[in-house]
Amino acid sequence: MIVTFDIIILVFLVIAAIISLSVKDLLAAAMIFGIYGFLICLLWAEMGAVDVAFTEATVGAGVSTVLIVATILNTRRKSTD
Amino acid sequence: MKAKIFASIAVAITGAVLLYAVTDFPRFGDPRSPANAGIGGGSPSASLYYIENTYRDTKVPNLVTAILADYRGYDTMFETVVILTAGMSIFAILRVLRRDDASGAPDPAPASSDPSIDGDHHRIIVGTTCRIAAPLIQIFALYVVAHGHHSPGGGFQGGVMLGASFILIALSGSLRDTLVRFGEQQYLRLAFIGILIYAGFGFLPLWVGRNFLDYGALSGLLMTSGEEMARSHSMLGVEIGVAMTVMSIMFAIFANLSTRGRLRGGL
Amino acid sequence: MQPFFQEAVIPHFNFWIYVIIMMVGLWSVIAKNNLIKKLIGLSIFQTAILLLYVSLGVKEGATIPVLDHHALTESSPTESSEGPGKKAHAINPDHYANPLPHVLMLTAIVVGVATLGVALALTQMIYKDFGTIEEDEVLNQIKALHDDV
Amino acid sequence: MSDHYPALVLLAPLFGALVIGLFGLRDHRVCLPVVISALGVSLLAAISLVLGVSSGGPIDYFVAGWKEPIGIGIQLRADAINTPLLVVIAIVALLAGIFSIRPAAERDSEKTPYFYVLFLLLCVGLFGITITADAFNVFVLIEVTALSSYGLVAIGHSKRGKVAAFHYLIMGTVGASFYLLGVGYLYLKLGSLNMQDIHAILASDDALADSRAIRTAFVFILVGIWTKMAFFPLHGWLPNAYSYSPSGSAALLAPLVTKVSVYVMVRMMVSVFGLDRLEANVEWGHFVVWLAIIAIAAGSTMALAQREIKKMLCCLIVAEVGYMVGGAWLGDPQRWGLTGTVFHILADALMTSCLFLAAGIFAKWLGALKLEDLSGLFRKMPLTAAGFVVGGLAIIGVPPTCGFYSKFYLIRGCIESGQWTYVVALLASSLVNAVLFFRIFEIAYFGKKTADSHGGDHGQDHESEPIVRLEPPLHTLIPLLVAAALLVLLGLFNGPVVEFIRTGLIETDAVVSTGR
Repeated sequence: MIVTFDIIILVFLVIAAIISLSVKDLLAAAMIFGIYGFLICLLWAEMGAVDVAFTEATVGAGVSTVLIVATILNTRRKSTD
Repeated sequence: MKAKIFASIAVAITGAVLLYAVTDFPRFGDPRSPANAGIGGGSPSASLYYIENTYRDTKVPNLVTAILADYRGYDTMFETVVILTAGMSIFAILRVLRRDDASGAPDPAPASSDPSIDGDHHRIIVGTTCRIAAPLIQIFALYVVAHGHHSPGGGFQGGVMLGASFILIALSGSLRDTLVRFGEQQYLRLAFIGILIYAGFGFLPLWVGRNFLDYGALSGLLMTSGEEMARSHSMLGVEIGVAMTVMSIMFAIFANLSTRGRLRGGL
Repeated sequence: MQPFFQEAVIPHFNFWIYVIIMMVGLWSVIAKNNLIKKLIGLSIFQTAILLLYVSLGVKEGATIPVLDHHALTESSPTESSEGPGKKAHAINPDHYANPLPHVLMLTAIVVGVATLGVALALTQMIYKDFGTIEEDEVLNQIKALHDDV
Repeated sequence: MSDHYPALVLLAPLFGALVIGLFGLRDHRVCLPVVISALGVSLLAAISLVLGVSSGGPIDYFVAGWKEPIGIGIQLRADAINTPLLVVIAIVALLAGIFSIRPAAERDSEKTPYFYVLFLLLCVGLFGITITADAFNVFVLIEVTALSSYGLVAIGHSKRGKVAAFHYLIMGTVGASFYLLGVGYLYLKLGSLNMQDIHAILASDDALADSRAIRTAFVFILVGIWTKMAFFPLHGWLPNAYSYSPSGSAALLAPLVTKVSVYVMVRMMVSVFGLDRLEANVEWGHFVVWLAIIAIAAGSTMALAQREIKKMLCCLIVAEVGYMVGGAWLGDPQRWGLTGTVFHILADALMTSCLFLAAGIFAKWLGALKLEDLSGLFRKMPLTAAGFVVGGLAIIGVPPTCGFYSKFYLIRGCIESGQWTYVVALLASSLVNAVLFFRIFEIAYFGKKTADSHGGDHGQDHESEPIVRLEPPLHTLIPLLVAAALLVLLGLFNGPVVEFIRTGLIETDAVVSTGR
């Protein structure tokens, strides 16, 4: 565990979460959600939870984003909020 | 607007309660905190027991794999069942079976289809690259499943990667070609067989009078040198079951979501 | 303010951030109108709980919870001759992160993606039936449906 | 095999689901025999557990044999509180399974196997939640239950069912996450996930048990479980989710899912936090009982306003959840309130099952969705009507049925703890139930087809409308009649059941409180 690294990632994490929830373009929101997933994966790795990081990288950042994108392409891309 | 005010109030209350509790927490990173070292006195905490005795009990150096597949294997079995349940739920909700197709009202067309993204000339490069990458991903995924005892990895990670390799092929080329090779009947069957492997490994010890999931009882069947090695080998078997289910369901979820349950066309 | 930070915030930094992320997620689950936005909020809400669990398993100066092969090979002879009591001293628990929260969170991640998949399937069906994924429009249509009957 | 009943109870439906998945997805005829045999095995195992517990006390089962030190493996525990519930779950699921063989997915029968796979997985989850003694395991199984119920709610073609399922999903996930958060706080302060272990630590250390983190943990676990059981301010998802789901799903979900959540709350109170601890904080108990009174009032009021049968029954569930939560928190020293709650869980599961089976028959064979559509029910379907009447009488609380006795024990608990407002709420709500159901009975018995034909019901019968017997086929009728018969039987034999539960409760409390 490296404290500075920890704090930097945590701050980015909050920023990524807020941006992904506030952009109006859903595809962009999904992509930033993917970034959020990768950041949190880094955070797990940094905290020593390598197995969780591995799972997060494949599930959280990979498959979740693909599923959201698949749904957006089948519905609509614009959001009112 | 009403929802926003309500949300702000709910969030404020919840956050206040959570922060009220946070000040009572042990220091971040404290090796002597109750979660890490137990409450002191009485029996040792589970966490310490795992770190000290896992290798003796199971001969598996990766503690997470050992706990996941053996000590708390019951949880993991239901975790796999959760995946299966999700797959079945998505089928129940989304899958369009045969004759319904014509009778239903026409769908509203996806509003976001953007013709400029499409274009076959992109597909050649992307498709070829993905076709080359897919087998490598699959080999690595198998390695992750098999090597989960000694390094990070295991059934879930490997299974998701295997599923992702099929998703990649489907994304780069066409879903139809992927479904020809890995069809609906096959992946559904694999998903159920995966859980059957897990539950089967759990069920076998019952015949020799041991408890459910007690892999130590399988040392005779697996012809291993002792109960520890039987646990180690059974964990591998269990992880393979998990990987099969996770792979199939991940691909099934993608295939259904990307085609609105029709398994035709694709993104 | 200074002592408050030193006593309440700095030692629990991860926990403060987890509360913030969780509240961001919860707020958007309740307040957002778009169904997919709600689901992204829900996923963020769930990862905040993972952050809590993983944070409480961290030990200062500890490594990942995979046992060191050298330590194991050196200690294995003593184990066979002198029994498990001796072995307990060969591995120092302070050197390895607490593996139990990691195991629990692997389960929670998988549960999260399963829930997300089902929710996205429902979203597609709602779009098919109502032609929109904005919650207020869906509710208005339902109201109109109800008034007709 | 006899030692393995705690595991067999839920393994049987799991293997059943796998068999349907492997052999039954193309062939519907496999489904029903598999469902019946799987749940039959569960029922037998559950009955054996009841017998075992009544003769030899609680049965512990250590999965994978990890017994010592406590808490490294996962423990299953069958005791007097959960074994009767296991039996009731098996019975209700069996009835719903037989009932839904055709209505399962009316319009596309290709989905029937998927329905049954989800059905059995839901049963696995419910059995698992009931029998486990590990706080985290409860979360995993709650999610198995939840994900299968989202599928079961949305499997039909109702447009509103999809929206209802989406709301259910959001609420359910937030509720389960709150539960997980609470368990995380417990783990953080105590380092254990095993319920007995947690209880022993809390009982031995008062300062720790009163610390802020533990209190917060308890609050979050409660709020999470309340969301799952649709306790009043958090009930929003329930009425739509259950009334727009297919009849077969509703007959399984409505009786069981909320009741099992109530059971989780009771389990948390009895075997995790300990009743003494709760009694030490009397003001919490009073607060929750007041919430329960509000829930009962709100549920009854909403039920009065409904014109649709299923919606009305759903609102009654909200009121019934209020009974159970209130009863559990009465805190009388003789444990009558808690006993009444546990007994009411059983009784209410059967009552709701009976009523929803009847509502399913009305919807399927009469096309009746509103109260007015039931006119002439007694002439068209005398047997179905009889079953429905028994269910209605039970929920009102008329003596030979079990509804009367559960309310009797709840009220006894109130009197001993002096919570008179709760007694008033209980009685007023019973009165509302009576009004509701006698209104339905009136419509069903004297119901007139047209509003202006006053007088001469008999004349109308003979002249304008020939009596058509529309009694539904046996596979739907039998479950209803069995449920009705069980309501009466459970009422007649309430004595031993209540005694079994109450001694179990007092023993659990006494054994665990003496420390580790």
